Formats: sequence, structure tokens, C-alpha cells
Amino acid sequence: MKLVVVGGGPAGYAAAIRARHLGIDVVLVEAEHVGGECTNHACIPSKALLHAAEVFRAAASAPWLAGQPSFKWREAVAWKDKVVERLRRGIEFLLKSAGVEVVRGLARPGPGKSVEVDGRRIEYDFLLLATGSEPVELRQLPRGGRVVGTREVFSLEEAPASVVVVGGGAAGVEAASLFSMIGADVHLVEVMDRLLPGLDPDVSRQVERSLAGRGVKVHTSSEVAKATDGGRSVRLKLSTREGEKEVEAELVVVAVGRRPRPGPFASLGLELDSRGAVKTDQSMRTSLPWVYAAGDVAGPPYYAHKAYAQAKVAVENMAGLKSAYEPRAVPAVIFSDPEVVSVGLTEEEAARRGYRPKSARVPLSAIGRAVATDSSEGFAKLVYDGESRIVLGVHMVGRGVSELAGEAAALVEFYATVDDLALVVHPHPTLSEVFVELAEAALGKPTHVAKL
Amino acid sequence: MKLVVVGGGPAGYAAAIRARHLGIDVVLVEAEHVGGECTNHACIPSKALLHAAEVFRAAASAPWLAGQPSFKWREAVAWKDKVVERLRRGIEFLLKSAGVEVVRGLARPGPGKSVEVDGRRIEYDFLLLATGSEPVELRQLPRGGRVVGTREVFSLEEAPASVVVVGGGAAGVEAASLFSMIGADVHLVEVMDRLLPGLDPDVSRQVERSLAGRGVKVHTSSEVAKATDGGRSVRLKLSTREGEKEVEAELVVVAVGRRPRPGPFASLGLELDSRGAVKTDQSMRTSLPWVYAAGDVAGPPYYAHKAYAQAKVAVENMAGLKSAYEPRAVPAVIFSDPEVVSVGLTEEEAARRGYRPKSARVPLSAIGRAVATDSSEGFAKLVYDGESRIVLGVHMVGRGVSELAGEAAALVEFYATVDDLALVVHPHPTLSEVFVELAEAALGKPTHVAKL
Amino acid sequence: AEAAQQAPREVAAMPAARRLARELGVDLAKVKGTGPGGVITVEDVRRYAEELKAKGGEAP
Ligand SMILES: Cc1cc2nc3c(=O)[nH]c(=O)nc-3n(C[C@H](O)[C@H](O)[C@H](O)COP(=O)(O)OP(=O)(O)OC[C@H]3O[C@@H](n4cnc5c(N)ncnc54)[C@H](O)[C@@H]3O)c2cc1C
Ligand SMILES: Cc1cc2nc3c(=O)[nH]c(=O)nc-3n(C[C@H](O)[C@H](O)[C@H](O)COP(=O)(O)OP(=O)(O)OC[C@H]3O[C@@H](n4cnc5c(N)ncnc54)[C@H](O)[C@@H]3O)c2cc1C
Repeated sequence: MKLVVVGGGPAGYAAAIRARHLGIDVVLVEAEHVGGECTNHACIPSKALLHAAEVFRAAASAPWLAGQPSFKWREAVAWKDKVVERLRRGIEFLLKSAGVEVVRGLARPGPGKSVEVDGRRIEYDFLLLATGSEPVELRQLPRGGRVVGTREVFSLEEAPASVVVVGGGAAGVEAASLFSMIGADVHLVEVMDRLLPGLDPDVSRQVERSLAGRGVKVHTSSEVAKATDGGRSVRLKLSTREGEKEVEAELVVVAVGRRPRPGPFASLGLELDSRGAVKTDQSMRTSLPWVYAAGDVAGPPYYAHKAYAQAKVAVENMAGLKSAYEPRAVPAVIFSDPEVVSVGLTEEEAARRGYRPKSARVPLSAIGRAVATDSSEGFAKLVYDGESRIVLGVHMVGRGVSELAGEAAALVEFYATVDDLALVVHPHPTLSEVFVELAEAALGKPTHVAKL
Repeated sequence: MKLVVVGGGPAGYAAAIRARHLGIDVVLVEAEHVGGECTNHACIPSKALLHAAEVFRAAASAPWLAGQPSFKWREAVAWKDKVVERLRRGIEFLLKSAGVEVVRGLARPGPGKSVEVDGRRIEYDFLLLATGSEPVELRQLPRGGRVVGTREVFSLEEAPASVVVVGGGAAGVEAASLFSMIGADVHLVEVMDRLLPGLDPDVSRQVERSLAGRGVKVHTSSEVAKATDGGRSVRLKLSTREGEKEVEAELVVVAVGRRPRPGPFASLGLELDSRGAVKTDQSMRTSLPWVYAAGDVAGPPYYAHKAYAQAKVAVENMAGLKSAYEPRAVPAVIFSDPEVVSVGLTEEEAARRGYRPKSARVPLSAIGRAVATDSSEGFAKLVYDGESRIVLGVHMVGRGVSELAGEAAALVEFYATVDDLALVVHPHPTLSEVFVELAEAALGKPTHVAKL
Repeated sequence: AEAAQQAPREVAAMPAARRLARELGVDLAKVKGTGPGGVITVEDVRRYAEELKAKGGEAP
């Protein structure tokens, strides 16, 4: 059996490796670099630079350090490049060790069951589309010059002194955090009435408050009406609820979302949904039975971990296994400062699905570790079914909460009840104690939050 | 119903609060400060100073920061004091809000069912002993002058340029980390043949390697034979397997363990075990049916989270509920650099209990977030039953792993199998992805580790 | 389909149990859970499938 995987991002490389474990012959075609957008231009560079900025922020605000540090952008970018290279080489090594043939070049559909890459024809029994996504453009704000997309942000020659970030989703909030942490003057513009509009409203409010507290000017319900490049800066006219506003900055970052990219494979005539995503069933099979799709090209949510999970399901089905992509919880994590985690259902979603949701909320200031690491801003919220007491969702804002999302997902996947959770001994002093506290709050007996 | 709680540490204050939720009248007697050893002299001060040191270490080793920072010990201690005070006041507030009467002073047993505090007699229906533990002393190394215990470490006037830490358990390894992170010359002396002798041997090896890599001189199978105070330094003669050695330092920290402290309540005639711990059943009831014990006084393991869990069980039983202290997993976490987590069974323990343990191991260098935060030293190990594939234990060494211990405990408590774990979507890029990788490695199909 | 599947009173089963049920064509609603809180485990699905086979002789 022979599989051709198009795209070497998280979906593509994970699929290729899993396919080899299952004894399938694999050719992976990649136009740029294995690791895809994620390793080379998105997840990893952003997290590396956010880490660098966090080291700076923590040092600059620590009363116990003498000597004001300053942030050297070029050195941070150079270090980030090393991180990316190390991880990309790691993936290359894994593909090689697994016996995956990697072909460089842009793949297009060939006749019958084949793809063509630079004139070479490669036949297959199965095709996996793992071609990812591309940025959505704003007509009134074309990229070029001082107007950049997320990719360019991580390789700027110099750190801008002022930035307007357009788009208050995950990538926008991360970019605004990054630049504000290293001292830039930052505006963040979002068309909806709150940042991170898909998430729990309390989360949005906390993130807005935290960013504003660090000096970020947040403009919600605001749209870019016009952009004027003034040479050394760009001036944006925003139309907001309160009328027009003008903001100006050295750099404008457009982060208004992504869209699935079937690219040349659109010509296969696969069924697409209204967003342009390749439609699949739970086995990740498209409308052509020998073609599967996984990752961003199969539609939102746009996460590498979703890509991994779908990719594995796709190749397992090719191998005849009956696996399905049907997770109860796909964590959303935003590595801003503070970090954001959203796992499972919000109360609103839960109610819509017929649950009788209740929620418990605990401020991070109740958690010893948060106080002892100067990170007590934020909160955690647990959504559970009032009848069965099953955990339906966990939503958190706070420095360091990203590492708690895995446990939250496990709770939802395992149908844990708040009663179960309250009995899981969590180590002191860690942020993870917030889970016990949430469960106890749900049961009406919190230890570290005063009962009203 | 009236409860007297003796001791206001984690066991005592958690018990008092839970008892109020259950409608029990509570008097809590505390000789020093609420929060106990943990908040005032152990868990919290150590973690606050380790955080301060980590901020320094990260800043000092970051190529993207200009301006060499230096560590100001006094300011760090002052900041730590503020953290402790904030948390202690928080506990005072929680006790007050819950309606707990707090009495200051040393409690002693009174006639019948009563305790006496400074001449005041307080009657009770139930007594909870939450009197904690005290440090074990070394005959050949009496404390005083330059020889201190763990309490004193966190309030030193000045940072020592050189330290000998005697005791390679959790507290010793944390102290050695702390001082080595801020640049001191550190010796660490352990009588057993490895550091952290209770844990997985691979964990010990990694911790030894990491500490040695930062310049800590680790002396295992070594005992202090003699100490000579030279005024400006202390000289220790060690008897080791390879004969005698001499080490010298400005400060000697004795951290050779703790022992339960029933104190004046020893006279109640409660049954003790061979270690001197108050014996209890699973409801935390002692040999006197109206006396319960929880926390360090009830014996090892000595953790605040164990104290919390036992304390709640004790008062629930007083209220007639049939709860029991019978966790499958009580996490051990050491907040050294790198951090250490041990949850559930090691392979050896699992084999002793009749399982057919297997294990999977993943280096942290396989995890994107670890690389992108400059923290790729270390590994994680999953112990599971070869037949049922149920997760039995998780053991990890690495910067940041402390926040993964809660999930590990949940996996063990919920009898999750490696198959279940492999299907829980963990966010990218986080350290928590190591759980998926471990599960896949156990199933013979790791994505980010080359299969040999 | 997604809404129906996530609807309340759904059968609580561990991820691998859900997956095995799909593989074996087992209706989770008929399986008795023995995990924490009555959650259906992989073992439960396996046992149920074996019992069915023993009873009916045919695949579940
Ligand atoms: C700024 C930013 C930050 C992000 N941070 C995170 C994060 O922290 N965590 C997270 O989970 N997600 C994050 N994401 C989303 C994440 O990057 C994507 O979900 C992920 O990359 C999707 O993986 P994929 O394999 O589907 O596609 P991609 O990673 O986009 O990979 C697709 C690959 O296919 C190749 N390709 C496409 N067409 C062809 C063709 N015809 N022939 C050959 N090769 C082709 C491309 O060159 C590319 O390498 C972030 C996104 C952005 C923009
Ligand atoms: C250096 C160090 C670091 C540690 N770090 C951690 C860690 O990170 N995480 C963790 O989980 N554990 C840690 N521990 C262990 C932790 O401190 C103990 O397990 C925990 O304090 C036990 O709580 P407790 O309530 O049983 O006792 P304690 O915290 O010891 O509290 C007992 C209280 O009882 C009072 N008392 C005693 N006798 C009487 C009396 N007769 N009358 C009135 N009051 C009395 C004492 O004054 C004290 O306040 C650490 C220990 C040390 C030494």
C-alpha cells in the first residue's frame, strides 16, 4: 500500500510517521520545510520569542535583581532561529528514521491516482492532503512594507517601538503580548466587541484587563477603515462604535485569521464547506474515498494538536483500523501574558447542548504557587453538569496555565465528576492545585476561597 | 459538636475550614503562626526563593539580554517575606470567614476531653492533632552558628559564597539548587548511594547529572564524620566509600529529614509506630476514638497536600461521613532545578505488588516547548501494567514538570490505560505533550521519538 | 451528528473504550461501566463483546 502525503506540517509529518508504524509506504511532498507553518513560522517561533520576552519581563520587574537588563531583539531572533532549526532537523531525522521518502517541491494532482512534483509523477493508493492554511488578507490593509503578517513578525530586523496589531484572536493577542512585554507601544484592534470572541466572556474580560494593565490600548468593536503609509510609520483610521479614531505605529501586524488551503488540489473536485475547508467524515476521508485530509486544510480549529490527532486517524483508517476523530475536548491555548486555556464547553455551549451547566470560579490569587511566582493575576473556571456533576469544560487565564490544559482535557475525556476531581491529590505548591479548589468550590466546600 | 484542632499548618487549617463547612464548632490552637511550617518556613519560602533564583538564572544565561544582572539576596528575602505574609494573612482571613476561633499558644492535653492553652481550658468532643514534624538532628553536626537547618536558610542575612548541604532528599536537593543557581560553590552530601533514594533510580541519576553539570559537587555514600568550626567557615570530614574527604564552606545546611512531633500530646498514650508517628486507620482516627491525627504527625510522606487530604478525611469522619484516606497516588514534587515529579509506583514497587510493569521513556528534548524554553534537559517515564495497560506511575525530571504532576495523579486515580491517554489531545507546544508521547511510546508508535 | 453525540445522558466511556466499541461495533449504551463513577472502560467493552459472542455465536 502506498500513501502520498502532501504537506510536511504537523498533520503531514505525524501522518507519515504513523503510516510507517502501520507498514505503509510513504512519500511526503513538501514545498518549503518539514515542520510546516507551525514549526517554521508560527507555533514555535512565537513561543520561543514569547519565552525570551518573558525572561526579560520577569528580570526587569524583579526587585531582587540589580542591573536593568535590556532586550536585544536580534539576538532573540537568532536564538529563535536556532530553536526552529533544531526542531526542524529533529523532524527530518524522525522522518528519515521511520523510512519516509521526503520529496521537495510543490505537489499538484496528476492523472488518476498520482501527484506530480516538478515533472516527477508519484502514484499512490491513498492521498493525504495536509496542505494547511493561508492567512486571510484585509482588502483595506494589503501586506507590504510596514504592514506584515504573522510570519514576518518573528523575523523582523529590529523591534518596533510601536505596533498596531489588527485582529484580537489567538495570534493577535500573542503578538500584542510579545511587543508589549519588551516595551513597545501597542494598539490591538478587534472587530468584535471583545478579544478572543470564541471563548468564555470572562476570559475575554480578564485578558483585556491584563493587557490594558500593561499599557496595551485595546480597541474592540473597531475596524480598519483606511491605512496611510507615511514612510516611517503607518497611520490607520479606525471606525469604532464611538466614531472614527486614528492610530499610528512603526509596524502593523495583520492577524485576522486563516483559511484552508487546498491549493492545486482544489481541482480534484473535493467537497468543500462554506469556509473552503475540505469536508471529511470522522475517519478524515474526503468525498473521494481514496483521499483523506487532516489539519488546517480540513477546517478549524487551527491547532497543531488537532492536526496531529486527525492525521493519525486518517492513516489508521487507510490501514483498515476503525479509529475516528471524535475528541470531547480539543484544548485552545494562547501563549500570551497571561496565558489562556479553554478546554471543552463554555456554559453557554453546554446549555445549548442540553446540559444544565453550573460553574465554579477560583481566582489564582488563592493559589500559593501563583503568589510565590508573582503570577496571581487571573482565574480558573470549571463548567460542569449540574445533574451528573460531570466536568464539561475548564477555562483559565494566568501565567503558566498552559501546562494545565492537558489535565483539563483528560478530565473531560474521562467523564470525571467534580467529586472524583476533588479526591485527586494535587501537589503543593503548584498551580495545578486550582483543580482541587475548583472541584471543592463546585461542591460548596472550597478550602482556599472564602465561602460567601 | 465541638472540635479542637491543635496546629494551624496545612493539616490544621484545612481541617478547621472543612469542619465549619460541616457545621462543626472549631477552635484552632497554634503556637506560632497559622500556615504552619509549610507557609511560614518551608514550602512557600523555598518556592519563592527558588523562583527568584530561577528568574536570575534564566536572565543570566539568556543571550538576548544585555546587562549582566546580579542577585540581591536581601531583596529576594524581603520579597519572599512579603509572599509569606500575604499567604499567611490569606489563611487568617479564610479561618475568620469560616468562623474558626483561633487561639494563640502552645496546647497541652487537659483533663478528660480538653486541652489547655496558657491556663485556659478548652473542652472538645473531638481532637485533631495536626502538630506537624520537627527536623531530625545529626549528633556529629549540632545546629548553631554556621550550621543551620532548613528554616534558617530562607532568612539568612547574606547569601553564602559556599555551602555544604547535608542530606540529599527533597529539601537538600532544593537547597543545593537554590544556592548553585545564584552562583555559590555547593557540596551536597548524601549517606545513601544516590540522591533522592526513595525515587526511581533513573530520576536520581538525572538529578545528579544536572546538578553536577551546574557545578554542584555531589558526594553520595558519604557521611559527616566530624565538623570543625573555623570561625569564618566550617570544615567537615566526610567518610566516604573511597575513604575520608574534607570539604569546607561558609555555611552548612542540615536537611536530613523530619520526624513526627506529637509534643505534649505524647502523654495521651496514643499508639505510635516505630518512627514515632501517631498511628491512624484510614479514617485518620487514632487509638483513642475521639482523637484524630493528620499531616506530618501521622507519619510520612511529609507533604502539605497529603496533610490537606488527611485533614479533610478526619473531619468528615467526625461528622459521620464515611470518607477514607486511600489515594492511589500522592505526588512527590521537588522544586529543584530541574524539577522532579514522582507519582504512583516505580517499576520496582509495581513488580513487588504483583503487577507486570512495563515502562516507556521519552527525553524532554523530543518536546517542542522544552526546546523553545531552553529546558530540554530531563526525561519522563511512564510505568504501566503490561497486561491491563493501566497507568501505574509517572516519573519525570525537567524544568517545569511540577505542573504535570496533577495530571499524572489523575491518570493513576482514574485507572486510565495508555490507550486512553494516547487519545487525549494535549495542546501544542506544551510540556504536557509528553503524556501523549509516553502513551504512544508504550503502544510502540511514538511520533516524536525515533523507534529503534 | 456532532450535537447528537455530545448530547446529555450520553454514555460515559473512556476514550479507548469508545474507540474499541467502534472497532467491534458494540453499542456502548448496553455496556455496564465499572470504572470510577461507572465509566465504561476498555475492559468492560471487551468483556461485553466476549459475552455476546459466547451467547449468540455471532459477532456483536
Ligand atoms: C502566528 C501563529 C501562531 C500559532 N501558534 C500555534 C500554537 O501555539 N499552537 C497550535 O497548536 N497552533 C498554532 N498555530 C496554528 C498552527 O500553526 C496550525 O494549526 C498548524 O500549522 C496546522 O498544521 P498543518 O499540518 O495542517 O499545516 P501547516 O503547518 O500549514 O503545514 C502545511 C505544509 O504543507 C505545505 N504545502 C502546502 N501545499 C503544498 C503543496 N501543494 N505541495 C507541497 N507542499 C505543500 C506547506 O509548505 C506547509 O509546510 C499558530 C498559527 C499562527 C499563524
Ligand atoms: C524545607 C522544606 C520544604 C518543604 N517543601 C514542601 C513542598 O514544597 N511541598 C510540600 O507539600 N511539602 C513541603 N514540605 C513539607 C511540609 O512543610 C509539611 O509536610 C507540612 O508542613 C505538614 O503540614 P502539617 O500541618 O502536618 O504540619 P506543620 O506545617 O508543621 O504545622 C504544624 C503546626 O502546629 C503547630 N503546633 C505544633 N504543636 C503544637 C502545640 N502543641 N500547640 C499549638 N500549636 C502546635 C506548629 O507551630 C505548626 O504551626 C517541606 C518541608 C521542608 C522542611
